[in-house]
Amino acid sequence: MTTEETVRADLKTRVDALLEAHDPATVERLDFLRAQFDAGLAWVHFPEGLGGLGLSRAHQTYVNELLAAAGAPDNDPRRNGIGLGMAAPTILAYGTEEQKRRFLRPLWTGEEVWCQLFSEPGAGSDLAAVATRAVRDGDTWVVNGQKVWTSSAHKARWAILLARTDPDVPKHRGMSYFICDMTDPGVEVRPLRQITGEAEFNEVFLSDARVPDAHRLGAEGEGWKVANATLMNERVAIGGNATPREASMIGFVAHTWRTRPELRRPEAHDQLMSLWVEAEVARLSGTRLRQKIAAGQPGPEGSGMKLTFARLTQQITGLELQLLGEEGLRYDDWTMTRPDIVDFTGRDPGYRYLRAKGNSIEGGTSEILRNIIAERVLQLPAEPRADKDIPWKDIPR
Amino acid sequence: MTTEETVRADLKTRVDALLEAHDPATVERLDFLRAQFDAGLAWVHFPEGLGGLGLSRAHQTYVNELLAAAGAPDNDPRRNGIGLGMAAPTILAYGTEEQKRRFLRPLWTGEEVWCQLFSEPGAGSDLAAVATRAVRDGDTWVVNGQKVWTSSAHKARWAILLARTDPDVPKHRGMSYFICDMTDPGVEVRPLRQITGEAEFNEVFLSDARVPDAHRLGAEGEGWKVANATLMNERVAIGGNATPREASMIGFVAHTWRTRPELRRPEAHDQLMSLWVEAEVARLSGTRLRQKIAAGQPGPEGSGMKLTFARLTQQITGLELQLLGEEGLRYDDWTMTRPDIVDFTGRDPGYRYLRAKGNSIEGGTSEILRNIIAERVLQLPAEPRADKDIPWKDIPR
Amino acid sequence: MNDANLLYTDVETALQESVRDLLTDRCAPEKVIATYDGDRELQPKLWRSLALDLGLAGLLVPEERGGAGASAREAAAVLEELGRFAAPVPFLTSSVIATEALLRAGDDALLATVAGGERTAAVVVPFSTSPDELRATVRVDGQGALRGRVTSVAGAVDADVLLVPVEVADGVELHAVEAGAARITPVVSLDMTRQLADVDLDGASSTRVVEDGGDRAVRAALELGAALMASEQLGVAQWCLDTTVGYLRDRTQFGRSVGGFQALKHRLADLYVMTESTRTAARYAATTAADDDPDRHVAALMAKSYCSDSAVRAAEECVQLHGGIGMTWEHPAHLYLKRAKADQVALGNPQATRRRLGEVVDLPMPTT
Amino acid sequence: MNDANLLYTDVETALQESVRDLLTDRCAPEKVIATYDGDRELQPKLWRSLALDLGLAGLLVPEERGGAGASAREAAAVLEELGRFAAPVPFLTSSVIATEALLRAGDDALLATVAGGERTAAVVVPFSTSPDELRATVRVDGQGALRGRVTSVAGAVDADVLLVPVEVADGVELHAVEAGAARITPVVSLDMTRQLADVDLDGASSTRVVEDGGDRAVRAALELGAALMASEQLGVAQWCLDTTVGYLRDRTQFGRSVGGFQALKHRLADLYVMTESTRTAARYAATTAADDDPDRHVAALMAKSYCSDSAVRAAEECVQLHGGIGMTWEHPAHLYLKRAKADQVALGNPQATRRRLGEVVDLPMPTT
Repeated sequence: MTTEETVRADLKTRVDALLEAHDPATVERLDFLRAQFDAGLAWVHFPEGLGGLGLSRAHQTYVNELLAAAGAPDNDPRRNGIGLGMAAPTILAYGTEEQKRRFLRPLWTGEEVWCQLFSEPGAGSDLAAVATRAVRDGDTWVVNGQKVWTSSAHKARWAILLARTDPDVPKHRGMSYFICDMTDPGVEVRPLRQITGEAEFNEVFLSDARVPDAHRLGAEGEGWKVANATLMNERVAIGGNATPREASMIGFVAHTWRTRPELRRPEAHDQLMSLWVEAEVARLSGTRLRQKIAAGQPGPEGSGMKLTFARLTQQITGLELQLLGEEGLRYDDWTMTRPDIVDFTGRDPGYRYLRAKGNSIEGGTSEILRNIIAERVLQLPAEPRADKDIPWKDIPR
Repeated sequence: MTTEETVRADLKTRVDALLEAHDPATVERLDFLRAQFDAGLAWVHFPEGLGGLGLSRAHQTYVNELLAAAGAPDNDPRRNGIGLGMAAPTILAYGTEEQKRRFLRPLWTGEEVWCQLFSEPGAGSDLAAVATRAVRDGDTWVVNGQKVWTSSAHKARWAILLARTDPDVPKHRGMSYFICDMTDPGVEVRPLRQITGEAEFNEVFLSDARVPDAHRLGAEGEGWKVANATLMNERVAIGGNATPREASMIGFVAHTWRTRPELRRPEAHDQLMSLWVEAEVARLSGTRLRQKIAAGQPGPEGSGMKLTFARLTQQITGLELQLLGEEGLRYDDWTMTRPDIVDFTGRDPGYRYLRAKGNSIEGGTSEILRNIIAERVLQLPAEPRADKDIPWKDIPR
Repeated sequence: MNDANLLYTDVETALQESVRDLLTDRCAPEKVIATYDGDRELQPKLWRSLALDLGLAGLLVPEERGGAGASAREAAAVLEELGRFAAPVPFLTSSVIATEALLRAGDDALLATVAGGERTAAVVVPFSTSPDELRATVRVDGQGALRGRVTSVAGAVDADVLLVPVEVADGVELHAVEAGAARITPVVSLDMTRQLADVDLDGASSTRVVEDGGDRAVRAALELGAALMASEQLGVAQWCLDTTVGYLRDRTQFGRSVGGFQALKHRLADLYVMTESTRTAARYAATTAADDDPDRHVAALMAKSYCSDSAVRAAEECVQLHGGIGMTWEHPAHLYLKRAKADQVALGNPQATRRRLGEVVDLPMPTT
Repeated sequence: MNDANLLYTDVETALQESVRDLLTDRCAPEKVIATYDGDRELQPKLWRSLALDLGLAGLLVPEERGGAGASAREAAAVLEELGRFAAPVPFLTSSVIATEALLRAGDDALLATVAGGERTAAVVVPFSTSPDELRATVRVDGQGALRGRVTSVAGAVDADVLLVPVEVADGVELHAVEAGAARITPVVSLDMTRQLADVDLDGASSTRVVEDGGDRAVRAALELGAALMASEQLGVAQWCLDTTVGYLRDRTQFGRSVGGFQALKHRLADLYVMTESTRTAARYAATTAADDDPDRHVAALMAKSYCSDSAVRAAEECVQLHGGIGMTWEHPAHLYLKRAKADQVALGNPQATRRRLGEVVDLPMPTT
């Protein structure tokens, strides 16, 4: 047998053992998930004892297939995207043994949902400008400040938190990274309503919130380094899977054009087709990017993909409203809701148009992405800046 | 009589006297022009004794009408645009009495054509970076350097020249402004061929060219101030006169569309009409700008007009080539020529397309114009720069 | 017309100032935002002040017919301010479009009540209708009552009287219907500051306002609406530019004013140039309409095309350049985005408008 | 096809390197610029090296028919390099378009001489012809000689043999004509690196290459030409991007590297993203052509549309961002501008191409 076959055989044995001991048909969902974690079959690329087996990430796909075939429950990863995608790898990389043991299991099972307390009203693109202060009081930190753009905050048990612990050193060096208890009385969550009417995100107000020093992740003053590791994991998520032609936003307009000939206008055709071509080229560029990664040539194209995706969704939804004419003047519902899961496409054309505006802001604005491409890919000089070497407290704000 | 009527009556008397003493039908052209200058009827807004009468600029139009009606020759102003538009007002503002008397009369009559030695290969948008050195040698200056983008250099008797006289002070303070004799043996003019095939401009190489200190315009070290006065006069020229609808570049495409139905394609119509609308809005914006100036509300819109003009000529000529299809693949002539007068439109569509590329570069690039609008109109902060307060010789190049 | 005055007269400037003062006072963004949650408390009082106190309801109506005797230029100046505040008032629908229809139709009695601000009127067509695509779908039944339903009508929610194009055997008549006689169902609209309504006219009794040429009157009204909406779009674009410039000048990131970053400066410079061009197009449409210049049709089509797209672009750049804050419900940017996008689609979208313009200026789209 | 390999194989990379080395050596920009002044000294030797020494003439021809047995992917890789140098050689016209016509027509004798590089061929249609708009205008007269004239033909200047679509009673035949038998008048062309010619065939004797379906063969040849010209356009765009980035990084103004000014950085970032998308479109067209994938027609249309416009944009930005120097004859930027603009118009302009694509993917333009 090849090594690969040996690994697969071993995984099969482990999965069979798990299924035998915990029949998905009868055992409680949460009990099954805990057992899966303890069997190292949660994320096999994590270390043994922490839900994994120290294998490569790709093997998890095989495990998932076996489990799905057996009717096993999954951990509903969309409900805890920040926890699984950002908090977990950061805890694994920077956490103490105690932190790993405490947090990773309930995170993975979804018993404890996580959120992220990074952005602030004054620290958007310039994340290193966070002003939320954490002041040491014995073996706890007292935290004050305001965070924004926090999804799932109202459901989260824990948050990863970036706060300023030393204002007397330059901005990048005076931050620390914490795990914050969202049930602390000093934490207040308010829904942050968007232009679509709904509140996907929250504002979080921290008023003398207390965080034990044992919940610090990484060394004091090393928060920027830890946060960057977190953000790297965010960017890895972009790219996604292969999708068929017209599976993206262009599919809605194409469907309208095909099924409603009364809305077709010759003067709109060239714009429709330009966007169709661009959407298809973008889709194929995703394929090419995945091929490059698979061939061991990872590149910086992810930033370019995101730029293109944002521009296209905006242009396409804008055209859609014009094509629809009268229907484009109507909207489905302005009622404020707090959706569990974001869906860019699930609602009506007006919603798609408005929601698409966020695509060029969230997860790195298009402007910041252009800077990144210019500086990292094209090796052009960085922006002149005056905030790098002077103490945080002396930077003009 | 109103003041205006009195002025007009007086001008009429003077013109009649000129015509009586110098019958255009019999007198030599140059003699007539010299007499016109001496009668103060050359540019009536100049002082008496220097070709003018100290009146307002608008009165010259009346004089020109009277002279044209009598069949008088004109000074063919297009042949000496730099002289009349830039050198003359600068000499008037900064010249000594002797300089004014020596240079203005033959300048106005066209006996002496002028050119401009400002731009250099390393000093394009950053004009204050001129590196051409002028070193004092008794009462003359010895000049060495290279100038570019000089129109009419091969026909010019004199040049206005910006050169560095003190490299030990910051860049804006170490330049002086001279009148350079283009027949000096140290001046070599080479045609500068453009992408259209022709050479509208020249390169000028200065090798120990000698300029008497008496030909310095303005104080030593004040060259930047004098040059800016010159450039202001260049910008005033933009705007021009009212033109009828479709008189600009869009007229060519519209004419093609109307007269050659076989080239019409529905898929090109929206782009054609978008450009038509933009061209017409730009034309009307010119009207509005002239109305503002007439109403005493001069604004910074000239920069915006130039930006729009450049973008539109480029887009329109680009569309024209596509509409023409096969014809768009042909060109009239690549032979190197040195045209007397620039004509953006006189040749074929390929020429128009290529020549239009210069519109966003010459007379201030579109990028510089955007900076100007952002900083002067919108009051946004200037670019950070490190070259303002250090000696010229220490600036990185 | 090369001699059309494209500047603002002192009278227009004074009028704008008085409108602006009133809106600054009574039309705070948070109240406008509240209209999206169904809170329409702001509107009636605000409209009464504008219509009666400032006398805007009858601005376009000659003095001898009960109005203020101003021209399309002054109405445009007012619309510019209304656009700048995304003000939720029926000036465009009642005092411009419905009023122009009544002026053309010649019903001076009804006109006088609308001009006096006592009654608010609306023309009952889908708001997306372009002047050259008007189709009357309402008919008169055997009993002399109306039959038909018109969807997505602007101004109907605020109207006391509805002006309905009615198809008859030999053309289109214009009928007046009391709002109470129709079933007016407000619609959840993309732009709630000009909320649309579906109007069901089945069984409604009506008065004939004009017998023959009702379509001509309504077309002229919609064309004037498009021509002057350009000034509203200018107001939207101007607010977006001013607000974005102010925000970026004040905001600091990376230790510098964000407004000092060159990529943003250049985009704002382009936005400024575009906004000034928008002003040209809007002023030209207003002036040629005021002068009944032969070029008014071309001017209206140009303005609808140019200003529709530029207002949307300004609003989209405004949201983008504000970053996250521009995506929030509390920040007023979304009011302008929604207004700009709805205006773009309303009264003929830009592409359809350019196609029509091609016919008018002898640059026709070829048949395929 | 989601599994089309869009990367470069090692073979393709090696091929590109050898082409690039040769062009670096023998195709200096100043020599290419000289072609605009009628100096065609460069071409014959350069083409001989590429065609014979590197064996590119028969790249697309199967080994058993006298060629190198490579696929459209390798030809695309070569074209990318030729685009990067704006190389004035007839690879596209002879080794792609004419060769594909001969492959489809089945004339193996003629094909072998072209594949071997002994003779250079050209299809006699205006270079602007899109595959779906082919019209044969040449006819056979009573004496069996050809009658007709075809203007703006690419590759004819370099050709030894001309492939002429000839209209006959029941269709289109493809005829071979010795270049010496036709009057070939070189045309002053926008892109002198692929100079066009007017071809007068009156009285020329010809050999019939294919009797029936000559139009199908030529259409397939033009489609492959468009699909692979996308890689040439990619090469153009890539040169423009690389050269501009390099220039701006090195140039200093206002005491700073010009490449550090954010407005320019952002434009270059956009250009980079666009160039990478151009690569995707070009590679996909080449791969589907190589695999004779059912999606090859869609891929060719997409590539022609996307890469045509992106190469022009890259070249225009290159000229603009170089400032004055980019406007000069001495700087090679203009070679790329002219090549990009001519390629855009050639083989079906982007708008016409998108209209055709709409028909293919069931998104038709409506009839008006």
